[in-house]
Parts: sequence; C-alpha cells; structure tokens
Amino acid sequence: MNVSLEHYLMLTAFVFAIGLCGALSRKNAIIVLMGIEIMFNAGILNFVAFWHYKYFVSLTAQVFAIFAISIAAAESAVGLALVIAVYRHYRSVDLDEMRSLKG
Amino acid sequence: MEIAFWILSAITVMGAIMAISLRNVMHCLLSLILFFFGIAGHYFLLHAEFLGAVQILIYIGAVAVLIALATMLTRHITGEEGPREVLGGKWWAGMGTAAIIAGLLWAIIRKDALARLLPTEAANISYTALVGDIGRALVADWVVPLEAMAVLLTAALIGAVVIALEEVIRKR
Amino acid sequence: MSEARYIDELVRQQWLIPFFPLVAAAIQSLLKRPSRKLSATLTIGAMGLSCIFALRAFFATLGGGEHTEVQRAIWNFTWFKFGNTSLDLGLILDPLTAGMAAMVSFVGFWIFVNATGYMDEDENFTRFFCFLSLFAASMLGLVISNNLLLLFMCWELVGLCSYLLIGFWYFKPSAAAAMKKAFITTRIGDVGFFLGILMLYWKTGTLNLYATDGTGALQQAGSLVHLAGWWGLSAASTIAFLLFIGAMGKSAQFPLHVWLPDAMEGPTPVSALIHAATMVAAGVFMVGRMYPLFIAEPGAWVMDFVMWIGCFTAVFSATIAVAQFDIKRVLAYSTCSQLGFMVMALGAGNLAAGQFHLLTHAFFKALLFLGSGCVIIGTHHEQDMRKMGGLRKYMPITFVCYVIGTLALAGVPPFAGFFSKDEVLLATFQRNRLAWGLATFAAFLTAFYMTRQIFMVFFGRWRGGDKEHAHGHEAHEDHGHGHGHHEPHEVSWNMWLPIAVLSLFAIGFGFFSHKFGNYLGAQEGEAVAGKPIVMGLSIAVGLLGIFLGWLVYGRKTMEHASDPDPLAVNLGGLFTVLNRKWYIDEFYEATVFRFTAACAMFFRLFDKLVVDGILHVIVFLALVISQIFRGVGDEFFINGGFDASCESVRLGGKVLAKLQSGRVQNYFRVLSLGAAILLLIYFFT
Amino acid sequence: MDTVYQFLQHAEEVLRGIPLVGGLLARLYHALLGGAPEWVLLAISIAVPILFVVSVFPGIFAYTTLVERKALGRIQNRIGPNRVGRWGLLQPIADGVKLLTKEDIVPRSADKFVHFLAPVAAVIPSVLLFSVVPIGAGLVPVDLNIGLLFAFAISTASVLALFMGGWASRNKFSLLGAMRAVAQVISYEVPMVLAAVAVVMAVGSLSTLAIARAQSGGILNVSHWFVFRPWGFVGFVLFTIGAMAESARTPFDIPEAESEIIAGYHTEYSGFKFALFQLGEYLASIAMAGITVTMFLGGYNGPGSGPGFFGGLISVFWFFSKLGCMIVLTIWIRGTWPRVRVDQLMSFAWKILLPMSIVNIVAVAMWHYITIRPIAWIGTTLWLVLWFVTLNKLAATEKIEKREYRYAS
Repeated sequence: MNVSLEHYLMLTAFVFAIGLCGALSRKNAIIVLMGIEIMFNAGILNFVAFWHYKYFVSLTAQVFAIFAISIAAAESAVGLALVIAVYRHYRSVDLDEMRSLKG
Repeated sequence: MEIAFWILSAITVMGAIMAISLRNVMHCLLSLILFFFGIAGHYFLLHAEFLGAVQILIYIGAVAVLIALATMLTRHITGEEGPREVLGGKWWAGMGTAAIIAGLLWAIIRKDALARLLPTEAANISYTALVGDIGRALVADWVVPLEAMAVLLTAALIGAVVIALEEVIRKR
Repeated sequence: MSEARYIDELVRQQWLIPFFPLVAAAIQSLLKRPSRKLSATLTIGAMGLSCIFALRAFFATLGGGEHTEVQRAIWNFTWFKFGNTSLDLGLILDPLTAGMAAMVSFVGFWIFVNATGYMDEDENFTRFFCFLSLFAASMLGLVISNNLLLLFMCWELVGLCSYLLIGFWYFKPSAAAAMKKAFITTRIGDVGFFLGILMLYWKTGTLNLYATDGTGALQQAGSLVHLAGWWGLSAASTIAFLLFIGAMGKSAQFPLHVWLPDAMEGPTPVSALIHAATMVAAGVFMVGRMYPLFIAEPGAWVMDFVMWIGCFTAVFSATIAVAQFDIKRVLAYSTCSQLGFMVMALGAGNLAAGQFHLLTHAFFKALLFLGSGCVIIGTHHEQDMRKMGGLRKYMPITFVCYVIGTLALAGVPPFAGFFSKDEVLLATFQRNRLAWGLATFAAFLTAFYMTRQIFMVFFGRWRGGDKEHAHGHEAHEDHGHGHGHHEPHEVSWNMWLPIAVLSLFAIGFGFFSHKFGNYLGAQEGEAVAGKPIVMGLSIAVGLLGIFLGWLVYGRKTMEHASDPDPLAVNLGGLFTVLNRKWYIDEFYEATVFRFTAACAMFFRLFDKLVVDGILHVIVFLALVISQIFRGVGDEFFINGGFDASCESVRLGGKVLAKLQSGRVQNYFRVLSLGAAILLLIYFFT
Repeated sequence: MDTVYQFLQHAEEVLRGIPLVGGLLARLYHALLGGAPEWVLLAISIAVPILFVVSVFPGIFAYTTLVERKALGRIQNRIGPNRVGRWGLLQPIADGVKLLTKEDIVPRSADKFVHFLAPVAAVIPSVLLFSVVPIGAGLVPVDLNIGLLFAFAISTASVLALFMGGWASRNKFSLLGAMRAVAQVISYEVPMVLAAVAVVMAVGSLSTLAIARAQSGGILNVSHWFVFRPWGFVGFVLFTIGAMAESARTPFDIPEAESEIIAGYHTEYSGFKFALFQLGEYLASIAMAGITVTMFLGGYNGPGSGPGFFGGLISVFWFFSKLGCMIVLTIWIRGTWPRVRVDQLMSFAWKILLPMSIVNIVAVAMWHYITIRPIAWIGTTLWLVLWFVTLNKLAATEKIEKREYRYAS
C-alpha cells in the first residue's frame, strides 16, 4: 500500500485531536500550551503534505509553513511569559484557579 | 517510504499522546520533543528538508527549551503532579469535544467526494534546490508578509519580556 | 543642451542636501555625553554644507532663465520591490526646488547661528540642536522629493519635529498644550492630504510626480481632468482640493490656523524656523509643487476656494495681529496673514508670485523673529511689549535690523516685501477685484501693526522695571536669575550677525522679482493692466499704515506698562474682540469640544439604554427558553406577575453569566464546539 | 557517500594509477569485490562513512584529551600525564578502562529513565554533526543541500541532553548548571548562526561541500579562504567564540564551573555515563571546529589539494591539520583565559556579538555589491572597525579605573 495524501490527513487529524484533547482537559497551563503546539504542528504537517502531493503549485505551502512556524514560536514565547506572570501572581499554573474574570 | 511513514507516524502519535497524558510535566516535555522529532522526520520524508531543519531548530531548539525554562521557573523542581491535579474541571467535556472533532475529521476525510479530489500519489518531480527557491519566494512574492512577520516577532519579543518582567519592576 | 545634462547629473547629488543635517542629527542623538560645542558645530557645519550644495543646485538652474521651458531634472529609483509591484522614490531638481532648498538651508543656517546665542543658557542645548538638525533635514528632504511618498514621509517628519520643538520646554504646561495643538491640528489637514495621495495613486497608479517617460502623476494631470471626481469636480481638481486641505493644516490657513500662534511657545529660533523656513512653507510649497493639478481644470471652484481661503486668512489674521501685546504673537499672526497672501496668489493663478513671496517672506520673517529673539534675550526674557520700550538706545543693531524687517514686511518700496507683495496683489487684481481690495486692506493693517510694534518696543522709555507686581508672577521661572530688573543690553555677536545678514537680503532680494517670474517659468500672461494702480495703491496703503501707526503710537508713546493701549481707547470693544482673536479658540471650545462631549454623553446614554436594554431582552429570552426546557413553562406563564419576572430576569442573568466563567478552557471548549459544528455543516453539504 | 560509491565503481582503474603498489591493490580489490552486485557497493558506500565517523572521531577525542592535559600541564608549568606508555600515549585507554569499570551511581531520588537517557542524548547529536562535515575534496558523509542548517539544528538539540541530565539528577547544582547551559546556548546560538549567515550569503548555498568548494583556487589554494576577507575574519572570530560557548568550553564553561556549582549538570554522573557526557561534549566541540574550518579556513583546501585520488588524500590531510590547529587553539584559550562572569557572558552575547554579526551581514552585502576590490576591502574594513569601536564604547557600562595595588609592589 502506497502512502497517499489520505494517510497524512488521517495522521494529522488524529494528532490534532490529541492536541485538542490535551488542551481542553489538562489543568496545567504549560501542558495546555503544549497541546496547542501539537495542534499547530498537525496543521503545518498538513500543509507540507498537500505541497508534497502537489495540491498546491509552487512554494506557497512551504512559505506558509514557515510563517506558521514563526507565528507558533512567537505565540509560545508570549504564552509562556504569560504563564510565568500568572504564576508570580497566583503561585500556581493551574488553569482552574484562574477565574478572576468570572462574569 | 511506507515503513518510514509508519514508524514516524507511530513516534509522532505516541509522542503526542504521552505529551498530554503523562503526569510529570518534564516527561510531558520530553515526549513533546519526541513528537517534534517525529514531525521533523515527516518533513524530511516529504522532501521538505528545509522545513525539517527549521522544525528542529525552532521547535526543539527554542520552543521546547523555552517550555523547559518556564516549567522550572513555575514548578517545584520535580515537576510531579498529584493524581488529582492532572485533569482540569469538566475534562470529560474537553475529551468529548476532541473525540467529536476527531470523528468528524475522519468522516470528512473518508467522504468519497473529498477522497476523489485528492491525488493519491506524489507527482514525479525533483525536489532539489528548494532552499534557494524558498528564499527567493520569501523576499520576492512574500516580502510583505515577511516584514509583517518581522514586526510580529519583534512585538512578541518585547511583549514577552514586558509581561514576564512586570512584577519585578513593580516591586522596585 | 549641455546645461540640461549638467543638472541631470546634479540631481543625483540632491540627496546630499538633506543628508548632512540628518547625519548631524544622528550623531548627536548617539553621543553619550552631550557636548555643546560639538553639537553646535555639527549642526551649523552640516547646514553650511547643505547650503553650499543647495546654492550650487540653485545656480545651476538659474542659467535656465532665458529658456522658455522650465529646466527640470529628475531621478527616480526603486526603493524596494515585492513581487511585481515596486515602491519608487525620486529626487527632483527644478527652479522651484532649487530656490526653496537654497532659501531653507541659507535661512536655516543663520537661524542656527542665532540659536547658539539664544539657547546659550538652556540645559538641553544638545537635544535642541539635534531636533533642529532633524527638522532642517526633513524639510530639505520634502523640498527635493519627486515622489509623494517621500514627500509625505518628510511632511510627517516635519510635523513630528515641530511637535518636539514647540514642546521643547515641555515642563511648561502652555508649551505642552501648544505642541499637542500643533500636532493634532496639522493632523486634521493630513487626513485630507493622505486621502489626496491615495486618490492620486488610485487614479494614476504612480506616486512619482514626474517621470522621464512622461508617466508621472503630474504629467498625467491633463488626462485626470477627464476622469470624474467627487463634489462635481474632475479627478484632478478633487485631488487638488484634498491636497490643499493638507496644505491648510500645515500652512495655517483659516479654519486650521489656530496652532500657529500657539507654536511660539517654543524657543524663538524654532519659531523663526517654523514661521519662516520650514513648517508653514511646506504647505505652500506643496501646493506649488502640485500646481499642475490645481490648474488642470479651468474654471473649477478649487482655485477660487484656495484664493478666498488665503484672502480671508490674510485679512482675518492681520486684524488679530493689531491687538496683540506679546511681541512674538504679533509676528505669529503676521505670518498667518502673509501665508494667506501666498495662498491667495496661488489661488489667483500665479505660482511665481506665491513662491516669490514665500522666499522674500522667509527672509524678513526670519529676520523679525530672530530680532524678537534678540529683544527677548536683551530684556531678560520679557515678551510683553507693554513692558518694553526705548530699546532703540540699548540695542542699536537689533533696532536697525528690526526696522528693516518691518519696512520689508510693510511693503515699503525698496525693500523685498514690496516687490513680492506687489506681485501678489497684481495677480489677485487680475483675478478678482474684491479679493484684491481685501488684500490691500490687509496690507494696510500689516504696515499698521508693525509700526505699532516698533514704537511700542523701541521708542519711548524703558518700562521693564516699572511695576514690581508685574514681575512678581513671572511666567518664565526657569531663568529666575537675579538680574530680572536690570537694564536691557545688546546681544552678543552670534545673535546679531544673523539678523544683520538677513536684513541685507530683506533689502536687496526684491529686485529679482521680475527675474524670478521667468525663472519659475511663469507665463507673463496678458499685459499688466492696472499695474500702476495696484502698485501705487499698495505703496499708499503701506505708507498710510505707517503714518497711522505713528499717529497712534509714535506721537505719544506709552508711559507705563499698565497704561491701556491707545487703540483700545479708540476702538473699545472691538479691540477686545481682536485681542481675543475673534474668539476662535473659544468658538472651538464651545462647538467642537462641546459637541464631542455631547456625543460622548449621548453614547453613554445609548449604551445604558439601548445596549443594556437589548442585553436585558436577550437575558429575558434566554430565561424563557431555559424555563421552557425545564418544563415549568406553565408555572411561569401562570405566575407571570411583576415580582416573578424580576426574579426570572435575575435567574436568566445567572444562566448567561455561567458562560462568562472566566476560565480559559471553557472558552476554548466552546470554540471547539463551534468548530465541530462548522465541520458538521461541511460534512452534510 | 556519493564519492565512495563512485570510487567503488571505478576502483580498479584508480588503484592501478598508484605507483609501486597500485597493481597489487587493484588485484586485491578485484579478488575481494570484483563483480559484486550493485547493492553491495551501495551498502559499502553507506557503511564506510559511518564507520569512519564512528571510529576516527572518537579516536581524535581520546587523544584530544591527552593533548589537552599535556598542553594545560605545560601552560601551568607542569609536565602532564607521562606514566602510561611513552609520553603518556596510552593514557586515554587507561582512562577509558577506568571509567568503564567504575561504579555507576544513580541518586535515589533521581528520575531514573531520564537520568539514563541524558548521556545518550548527549552523544547522538554530536555524532550526527559529523555527517555534514566535509573531510576532503568531495568527501562528506551526506551532502545535504541544507547542510549548515542541519548542523545548527542538531547542535541546538544537544542542549536538551544537558538539560535532561541536570533536571533528572535532582540536585540543585545540576539544575543550576542545566539552566545556565540552556540560557548560554540559546544566547550564543543567535550570533553564531548569524555569523554563518554571512558565509551563506557569500556562497549562496547551505551545502557544506559547496561552501568548501567556494574557497578553493587562488594563490596556493589559500588566498580564497574566507578568513582572509574582512567580513570572513570577523565572522571567524564571532563563530569561534560562539562555538566555544555553545560547547561550553572555557572561558565559557559557566554551566560546569567547578568553583561555583561543582560540576554543573553532570555532578551526579559517574563511570560510563560521565564518559559519554565527556565524549558528547568533545565531539560537539570537534565537529564545531570542523564546521569552522569548513566555513572560514578553507575547509579541505590547501596547497596541492584538489579532485582526484592524490588531491583528495592531500585535502584530507589539510582538513585534519586545520582541525588539529583549531583544537589546539581551543585548548590554548582554555589554558590561558579566565572564566567570564554570568552577567558578562550574557551582555557579551547580546550587546557585542549579536550586533556585530548583524553588522557583518551588512559587510558581506557591501562586499557583494562593491565590485572594485580595493574599495570593497577598505569600505568593509572601515565599516566593521567603526562598528566594533562604537559597540565597545556603547557596551562599556562602567569605566574601569586604574587599579591600585595596595600590597603588591
């Protein structure tokens, strides 16, 4: 059986769901961030797979992937800085304890 | 190709699952690194070598290290979590949502209409000299997004520093 | 055409003109330890170099005076490129640019020399000179640019520098307010300017003004006339109108003039620079630069609009200037008025007259401002004319130069102002008699208030030491050194030398007026009908104004600082109105500010009543649904009294508030569910 | 890899060309591999570079330790190891045996698995680094078209090992060492990569082989080395400093500063795991030296090097000579320089090296666009010197006053 685009789509869908699951159900803010990173990576892998199987002409997909990676890096930097700032305030990275914005 | 795909996929999925399920944050991080390596391997497999190297350089060299530092700055050294602390409130809802989305994605991919749209095999073209092409594409067609990205990264850098420094300044 | 080739070569070196001040500013901003000598040397030296290059360019274009067509050399280059689009920048060298650049760098040079004396005691000497350099650099950049993008960048830089310099003494609340006022007011005009630029780009697809292949925006002005614009104008005129709004802000034309008089809160050399060489000149220069767009469509109301705005500003500001007591404020309103003259000339269709008046005015207004700076320094930071007097004896050099400047501004024949003002009046005369009449009246007022100033400041007896209480609440506490009551004295050489040099130009520059018209390539037009009338009348009103000024102020000078102004005695209430500047600021206060406040109030009420009301309705509906789902609909409808509904509103609020849990993962879950629904929709379609 | 494969395909003719023993070698080769199927040749061509890397470079490592100890000894006016074998030549083997037989101690509270994984993770990236270092004309294990980027990616991954070791040991000194290592490596990576960007810009390729090839030619195959360009010299200095800091060599050995935090991240390691850590560290440092040689010192180029069998042999000789020089240079620096302070370390990276590397990139652009060589020389040199002086002036936080020695004369 040849590896086709569908295989990659399946893989990324699965990995995306795993990341989502982690981001939604874990309590620790850092692990939630990790889950988000996993989702990001799944998305980027999708782009590269589409590129490989010639769904996109030219290098658009690769360039997009590079931008996505950069954005993810910036996002994680800011996210972690937020986690550290929150930790200084609450002495915890527990997302369930951060609810001072409760309406 | 197939063997490599299956091995890498196994590594990727295993790394992802472990990264979100292990109890110790540090172990999670190491699993995440494994996952990143798996993804980088996929990139190499897909002939996107440049992206593979970038993946290692940025995700493993920077993001993972950043997470490690953040963990050490926020947790006690072991990174252990008690059994009750792992899952947040309403974890079942989160998992349910994830399951629903996974199912839907699966269904959509399996859907005939889409499956017929997708090519099954890689076209036979050489993938050489891509790095130069990517560079040219970045500074020719994509220069405005590139500049925007530069601004964004600068802003993120400054923002991260400011956010992380804030209370230190206030104390002085 | 060897000459044309020479300027083609020269245009590639035009960038050197703003380059030197820019480098000077950069070096000064990077210096670790401020050094007065170094920064003054750098600034003045850089300006001198710029001046040399500007003069070289000027003389290169001067040779073209005999040619019929305008000598113009351009140099466009690509700034950067993305994909198939590229952003171009360009430099230009034509008489307009060359004359302007030479004037700016020359006048700027002497202003800088004067500033070394004026700012001698200031703590932030180096910061001041750094800003000055940047200011000059951006103005020179504006002048030499052949591209609206570059022009706009420099335009904004000029605005920024004026903001920084007006508020140089930012610790004074008045200065801080003035800087904000200047910035915001000009920004209003900039909106128009920017719209104009956008529209120009939209219609022509280029921002280059001229191009060698004839695709420049101004070269397409002829075709723009045939495109439709807004307000019943052609595209060319619409763009011109929008651009003129920008010029109105920058050059302080009537509705947007309010910032200029306040701008004298900055140090006096800055005022000189703003009023003479850079900031306000930018607006007029820009109109001159874009002139082909203005005249492209004959008979459009834009030109009339420009003329009447200029005319009104000229008269309006002149009347205000009559009743001011602050020596710099008089000059500030005078600048407004003179700018009105320039704009009027442009509107009347005579580019050369407007630009020529701009140049001559730059010389004598810089002279007057620097002179007033000398007076202020000589009298130990006194700005109120009522507390001056008799300075003729104490400051002879300043006095002579100041009188020359005054005569030039008043338009007395041999001086520069006469020729340029005469050109302006003539141009207006040919276009519209009423405007000409008003302008002549403004010229009369100009002569009058300048004479008033001369007599108040330099004649009579020294009233500075008069009243103790007058000095008790001294506004300028930053120089509270002990000799506030000392006699005034002559200023040092680095302050009077610039005004002496400038006064030479104020005397002699006007004789080039005829040449200048040719130089700018203006067509002589129909025969100078009515020239003798115009000229004679303008001389007459000038002399009349001086005579009246002498009659009112010179015959019997003020004795005490607290004496009322003789004019106030005669004019009564009108004088107060003039003194309060026709209550324009108060008018804005009462209208614009009130309106904003009212809007804010309205929206607050709107928020409270409508938005909250809608929210309540939503809450109510949510409650209804929730109640139905709980299967107690009957009960709700049966017991639907007032109390119950109140209670249920609260309940519904609680239900909705649950959504706002403050937990990030909740939001994330909802988001994911939304994504799931989208996927579902995708799946079933 | 490709070169080996080509060599195998034409081995007989090539071998026959060697004087004296050529015929014998060719006959030997024919007896061994004559007529072997294609896949055998392919397998051999893959195995040879791997075996080479795995065997030769650890050997170099072993004798580097000896040279280091001897040289340090001489610098400190000692003799250094001289007991085991003539001139202490067998010392590395003795050390190896000692470390292998030592008891392996794992702290009780340590995270066993990660503690075990860390030394392994330290070695793997270091070995992988060699896969893109060309050791001779056309002789590179894998000629990746992203070779340099690959090397940087791998070298950043090596920091994870230090981090894992430091964290898993459950020892505050280990953790401090790990955090220092992480901070240091992240900081120094940036100027190092940017210094390499200058070379990449000049060559126009990321392939290490192409970079080495770009430096061939000129007088004696020497004058085209990038180190003899203004920007190349600056890049060389920047890159060497960065590489030294990246592999935590003195004077940048903050992560394992004995006097401050015992031994940093490998405080709790002993025996074979400790040896692996050392191996990884030294291999990384050697590989970085190899990349430095490739990028700035002309790689395998030298008098006499070139394509063909003999040229290839000479090029290998030149490469290893230069590598040896770089190793000795690092040892020399280690023996003579004091360790920098942590804050100095950071400010040096961010205030001097980083701006300087960016300035260097501009210098390469100037070099590229100024076609008249003398002007390019003067211009780039002036530009770099100007910025160097300015940066030093700007970075100087305090004025160093003249010291007064109260007790010394």
